[in-house]
Amino acid sequence: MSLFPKVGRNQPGLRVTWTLVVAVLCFGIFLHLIPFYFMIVTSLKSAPEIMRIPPTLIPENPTFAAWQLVFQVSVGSTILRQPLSQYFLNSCLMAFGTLALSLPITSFAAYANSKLQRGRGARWTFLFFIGTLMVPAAVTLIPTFLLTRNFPFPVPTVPNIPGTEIEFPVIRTWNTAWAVIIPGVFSAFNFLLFKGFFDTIPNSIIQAARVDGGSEFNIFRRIVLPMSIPVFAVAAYLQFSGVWDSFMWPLLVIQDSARSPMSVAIYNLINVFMSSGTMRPQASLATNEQIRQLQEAGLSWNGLVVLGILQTIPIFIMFIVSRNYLLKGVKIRGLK
Amino acid sequence: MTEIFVRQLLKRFDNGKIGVNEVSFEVNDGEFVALVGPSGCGKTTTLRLIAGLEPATSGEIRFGDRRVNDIRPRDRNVAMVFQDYAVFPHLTVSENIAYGLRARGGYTREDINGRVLKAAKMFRIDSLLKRKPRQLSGGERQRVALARAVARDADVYLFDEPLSNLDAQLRHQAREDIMMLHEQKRKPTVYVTHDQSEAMALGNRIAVMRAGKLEQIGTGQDLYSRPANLFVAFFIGAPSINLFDGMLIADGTSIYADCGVFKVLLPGSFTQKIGAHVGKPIKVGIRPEDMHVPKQAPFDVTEDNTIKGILNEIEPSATGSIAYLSTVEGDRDYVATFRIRLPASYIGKEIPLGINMEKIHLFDVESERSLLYG
Amino acid sequence: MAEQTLAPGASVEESQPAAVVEVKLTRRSRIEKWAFLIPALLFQLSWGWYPLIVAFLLSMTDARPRGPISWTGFQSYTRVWADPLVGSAFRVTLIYAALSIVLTFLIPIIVAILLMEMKPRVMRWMMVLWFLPLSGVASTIMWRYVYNTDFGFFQWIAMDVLGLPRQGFLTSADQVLFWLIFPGILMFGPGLIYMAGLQSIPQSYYEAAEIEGAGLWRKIWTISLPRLRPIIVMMLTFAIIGSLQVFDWPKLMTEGGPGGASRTVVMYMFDLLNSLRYSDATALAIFLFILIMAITITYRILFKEDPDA
Amino acid sequence: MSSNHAGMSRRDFLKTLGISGAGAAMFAAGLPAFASKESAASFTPRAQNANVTLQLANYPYTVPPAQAPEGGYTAQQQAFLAWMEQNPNVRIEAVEAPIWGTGELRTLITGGTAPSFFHPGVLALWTIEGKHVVFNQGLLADLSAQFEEFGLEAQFSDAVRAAAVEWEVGGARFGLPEGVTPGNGIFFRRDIFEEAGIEPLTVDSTWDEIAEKALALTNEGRLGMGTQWWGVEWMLASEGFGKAGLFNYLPTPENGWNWRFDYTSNPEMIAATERYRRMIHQDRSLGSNYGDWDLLGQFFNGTMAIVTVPLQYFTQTDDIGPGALAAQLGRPLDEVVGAIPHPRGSNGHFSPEGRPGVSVFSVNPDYDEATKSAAVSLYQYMALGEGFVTQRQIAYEQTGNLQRVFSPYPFVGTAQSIEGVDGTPVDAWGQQYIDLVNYATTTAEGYPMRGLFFPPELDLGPTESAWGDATSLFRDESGDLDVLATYQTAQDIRNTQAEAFSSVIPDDQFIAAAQAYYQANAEYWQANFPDFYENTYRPWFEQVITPRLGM
Repeated sequence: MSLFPKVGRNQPGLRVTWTLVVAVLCFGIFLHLIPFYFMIVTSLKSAPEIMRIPPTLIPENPTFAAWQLVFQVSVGSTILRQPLSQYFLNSCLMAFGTLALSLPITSFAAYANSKLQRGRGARWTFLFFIGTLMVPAAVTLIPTFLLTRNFPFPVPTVPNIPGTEIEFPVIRTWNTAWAVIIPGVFSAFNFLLFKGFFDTIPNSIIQAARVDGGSEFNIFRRIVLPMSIPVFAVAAYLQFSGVWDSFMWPLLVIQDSARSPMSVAIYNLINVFMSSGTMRPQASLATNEQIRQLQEAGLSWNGLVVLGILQTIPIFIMFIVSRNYLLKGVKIRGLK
Repeated sequence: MTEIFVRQLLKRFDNGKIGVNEVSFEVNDGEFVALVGPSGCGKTTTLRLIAGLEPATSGEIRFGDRRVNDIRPRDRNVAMVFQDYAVFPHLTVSENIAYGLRARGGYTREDINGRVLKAAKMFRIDSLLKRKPRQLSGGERQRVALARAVARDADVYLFDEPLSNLDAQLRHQAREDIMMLHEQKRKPTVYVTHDQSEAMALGNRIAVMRAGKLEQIGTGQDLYSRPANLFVAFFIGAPSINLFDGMLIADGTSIYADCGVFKVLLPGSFTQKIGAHVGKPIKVGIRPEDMHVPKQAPFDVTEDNTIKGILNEIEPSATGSIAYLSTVEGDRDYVATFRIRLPASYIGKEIPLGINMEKIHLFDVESERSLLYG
Repeated sequence: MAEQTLAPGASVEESQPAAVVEVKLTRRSRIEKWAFLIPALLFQLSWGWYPLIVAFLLSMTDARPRGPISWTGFQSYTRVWADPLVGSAFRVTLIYAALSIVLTFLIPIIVAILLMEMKPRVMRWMMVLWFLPLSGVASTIMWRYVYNTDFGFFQWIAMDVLGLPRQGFLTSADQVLFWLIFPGILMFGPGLIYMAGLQSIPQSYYEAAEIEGAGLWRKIWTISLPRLRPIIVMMLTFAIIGSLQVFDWPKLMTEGGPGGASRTVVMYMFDLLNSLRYSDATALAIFLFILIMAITITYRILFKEDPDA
Repeated sequence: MSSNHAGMSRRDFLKTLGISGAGAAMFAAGLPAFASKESAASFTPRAQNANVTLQLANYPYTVPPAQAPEGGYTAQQQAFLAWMEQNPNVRIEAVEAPIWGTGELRTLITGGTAPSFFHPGVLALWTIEGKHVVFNQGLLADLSAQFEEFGLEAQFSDAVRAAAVEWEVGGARFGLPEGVTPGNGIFFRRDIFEEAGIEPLTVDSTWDEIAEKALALTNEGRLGMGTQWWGVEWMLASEGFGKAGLFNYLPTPENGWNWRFDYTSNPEMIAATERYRRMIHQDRSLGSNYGDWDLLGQFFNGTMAIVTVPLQYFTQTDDIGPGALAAQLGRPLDEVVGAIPHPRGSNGHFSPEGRPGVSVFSVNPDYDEATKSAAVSLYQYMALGEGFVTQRQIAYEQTGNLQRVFSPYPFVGTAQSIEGVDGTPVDAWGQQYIDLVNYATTTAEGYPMRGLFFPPELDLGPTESAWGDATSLFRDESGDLDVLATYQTAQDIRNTQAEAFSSVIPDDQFIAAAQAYYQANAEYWQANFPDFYENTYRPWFEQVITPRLGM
């Protein structure tokens, strides 16, 4: 509401520009929604219609066959060994478990860095917290994997305490939801988000509370927290979608199918389907049994798209839920 | 030659509230009109309607012959100083001043530099041209805003409470700066403030607004001595006018205002205007400066123009003193100002004060209109 | 005076921390400060920096997936340095980064600026529609289907609608990077962050600019963008870092082809890992890390922090 | 897949076989007698070890769920259940493990969390040399003791035993053969050929002929031929070329890494590549961005007349494989689907891709002997022993379809027919396919694989990336492309990369191995393809190899 004056809108120049802006925005929405539309439409097509050229923009015979198929395949088959609901619950456990630990810990640190630390100490702490954003995740993949096995030893087997036959005590998170949750507890980007927000809270408010004799924790809980709901909502949304959508990492650290998240289940399914064309000759001999099962079930792009939609829905819901906070919660003012 | 004509201006906001209600006035070429009123009275909205920052719901705004209702702000060629100055923090002082010149184009580089320097000199910020607003004090920022307004030749100048963010000392200087700007440009100017003394000091004429309505417009003297209604009477003048509830009663050809604790005889010249109101309740307004110690009064003090009260407190003022009194019966407080200093020994004593009946104000209780000037 | 703190411009300008008188932290507060910091410090140390140090140490050895490890110093670094494919992977990565920043960075900013012009109700709806998220898994499925050179949607548009010759999309060495980035253009990235930033710009700046005679473009150029600058600088930093580390997307979409035209550094790092060359892969990652550091630092020097922000 | 009726009767069948409950042991003792004609196969020891755990990641066998799925357990799952009852000490866990991604599997092994079974090829870039390197690095369990314990060697069919060298390094065994493939080759639609009046393909067809026929078969709704995204490899291999083909991989003992690459000095290689490109980009008779499964699907639909596939798909795929196609068209299999190994090259070279192969899987290297034994016991039961037989019997009982019984075929074990099944592989798959298998085993069998002659390295050497880049360009780049220059680039890159490696094999050992390797080549070519030997191999050997080896 600021670029266009409120008065004089019916002057031809402004009117044309305004129409143009609205048109551009609507066109962008149109473009953005194409993939969504395409997914929904594809999920309602029958298998032969999917490969048709030219592609049909509206399904000729809309059918929920693919949806039914996905839910059938997902019950008691060897491809998806658990019911879809089990994977869904696992995903929820991981996502909300991460949030439950990460939001307090990250926001505490950001608060301390923003309001309790001063000068050089604050600067170094800040760099310590955000420095890892520059590291490609691929570099630390293997060491981190080893650490889920025997923290703090980045080796597969734990050494003995010197002079004894007893192994060093270690923390094992591998093959539990903790292996997904723990490495994500501190989120550098959320730290920035929180710090940006806390920086905008006037120091005088904190000072006043301090004069009143509240402990720092009480100040945080009674004064800062209620003011910061929006930034918590934003951080929660970002982290939720990150954890929900990650598959590489849970794929590696969760071996028990009963503990696998939905993303892994879906990724496996897609991978089995797609890799029928991307493996070397000998590999296709080996994976054949799996593919056979899928093909017999009639799974094609329509079924995959259904899975994609299922995977998107929770992120989508989180977005809708937190949409009103999104604009209020981001107060980040650069890498200060 | 430009004048601002405002006719039947109405502004209804999206939420249905009426911000400006059928306001009409005009500002002549070279005239400085101050728009006053309590906060939320619609004065800033009126200004923004004139600037074109808000669209009018109905009515008409004309600059000279030009109807500007549907013309966007930048084409109205107005200059405006904002309450928060709206000095762009990422631009230097000189860039800020030159902003309008650059935006409008048609100026050579030398021309721009010359105008910037001239405007900056005028407001004594020529040494700060390279600085960013962050490095300036509030007063300096305000002068940057003024310089920006003066650098360009606008047809109309608008000020939106430009002094409200300054402390008292700076305000006086700033008023002079604004006057200087006006003297130089001599364009119709609308100045919004909630401070009536500021309005009095600056405006050729003052428009008083309340709840979206224009209550009265006139010179400061007009509004002070001939307020059209209770609100204007009360709003203009410090300390405020003293008000008493009373009745108009007739005794033969004489008409009295009977307020219970005192009863005054109204001058015969009023009869024509108030005759119809006899027997009805009224409010009697007496300005503090129109009450005099009997000895000093420039008129005869009699039973028919005296109010008696106990002096509670004396406060010295720049021009004399302010006395806070209350009536003996009924305990009604009132204020009087004197050009002399009253000795403190009067405190607690009952003193009579003579009322200058020529300057008394009478208001209808229902309509609040002045019976004499409404 | 109550209005003073309400004036938007003034409050932003005057809430500089330096202006606030500092109440000294009590001893208890100091303990509490550390109580606030320590959990995050520990997590960041053990799961953020520690694996990185391990990785760095690995790069100085002849580490293989199993078996004894011995120190080899910088041997891995020299081997990786001499590998011709490393150079081309860096070239692809830099082009990818540049292209993706050129193509995808500006649009969300413009969109955010324009969206803010809409009426609040309309804006909220448009915002939801513009920034509707799509899961990564889902978009992989979607785009592989759309780009299919036989029955894909785009091939149909290219050949039947636009009458173009048969297109290669992801199979054309010249086009592959563009088509990899294209979905990113449609997702509009971090527009919400810019919208949040735009929100905090006092309305009076725009009004003053309008009155001073500024048009649409000048307002964007002299107010919106300068006021967004810190956010833009930060987001650009992340965009640069992120696009230099790009891996998943091209890996899932093209496997690096055709002819290595979309093989990024991290993808080549995985090629090395798949050849069971741990230390080489890590050494390559360290090179990338150094490059990212160098670019980021140069960039931070060029775009100094703006104290007027 | 099955009806209630089938579910019921399967249960009854199991009961009669006595697999469930107390009769299992009795049955197990009796079964091997008719499962195999050779007495060695009757040796079926248990995993006697106490309390070990196996983790199966859906491969090579699917773990039967605790509750019978809708439609009942599959034949394989029923056999698995029987084994579990016989081995109560072995706990079976079904795990999710990404065993088909090289990076993921490698990470799992590094972390000590690999499942029981996985395919060594995933780690080893699918070459014999690679598998040896991987074993050398300790990523695969040494199963020598279990081979001994279970007497596996004797239970393999001749074809499998002949290929034993593929899963051993210096006498140590690391692989369990799971399937025999007659090699890679070509399926073609005889009915479409007939309709178009084109002579069917034979084992003597050359790539040039195939290209010609593919063009003739191409029309509006049909591609003459389809091949995988690595399809160029088939054509190159037929001429003795490839990323490490006979003529492209030159021994260079004086360097740190003993091999150098040569992609540029053979005009035939350029010609074969250009033919491939011509078919794709000019004739538009070849599609080359498909996976195996896409190819089979298009073949089934008749939208491709010729496809290159692993030949075991002939017997391995039920629903869209040749068997199903013939059934759908209501014609005998021999009239609908033709199958040949990859054609010989224009220089007379026989494609090593057409050589029969044995697919093996490996065992988690962290397992102790007891766990390894349990794993091998399961394998032995399922692939060679009574489980193998019952699976097929159940399948036969369920469907009455011989193709289900002999799927996949050939078998790994010695048994070539199944007791209780009325029929032979020929009945199931037709004489043509059996001839093909015979051709592969007789003619192609002896192709000297380089990996079998050289001691294993510790490193895999240069990545394949540069080669992959070149071939993906050939496939995808539809404009002008200088094939020779592209090869030159790949060659330069790979040779530069090779400079950075060193070998763990002493030079004298390497030279000895190389001499043996080229000697074996000479013998093989002389015996089977004398023209090729005289015209191509011998001159090349004398000009290129002899000086390099200092012979």
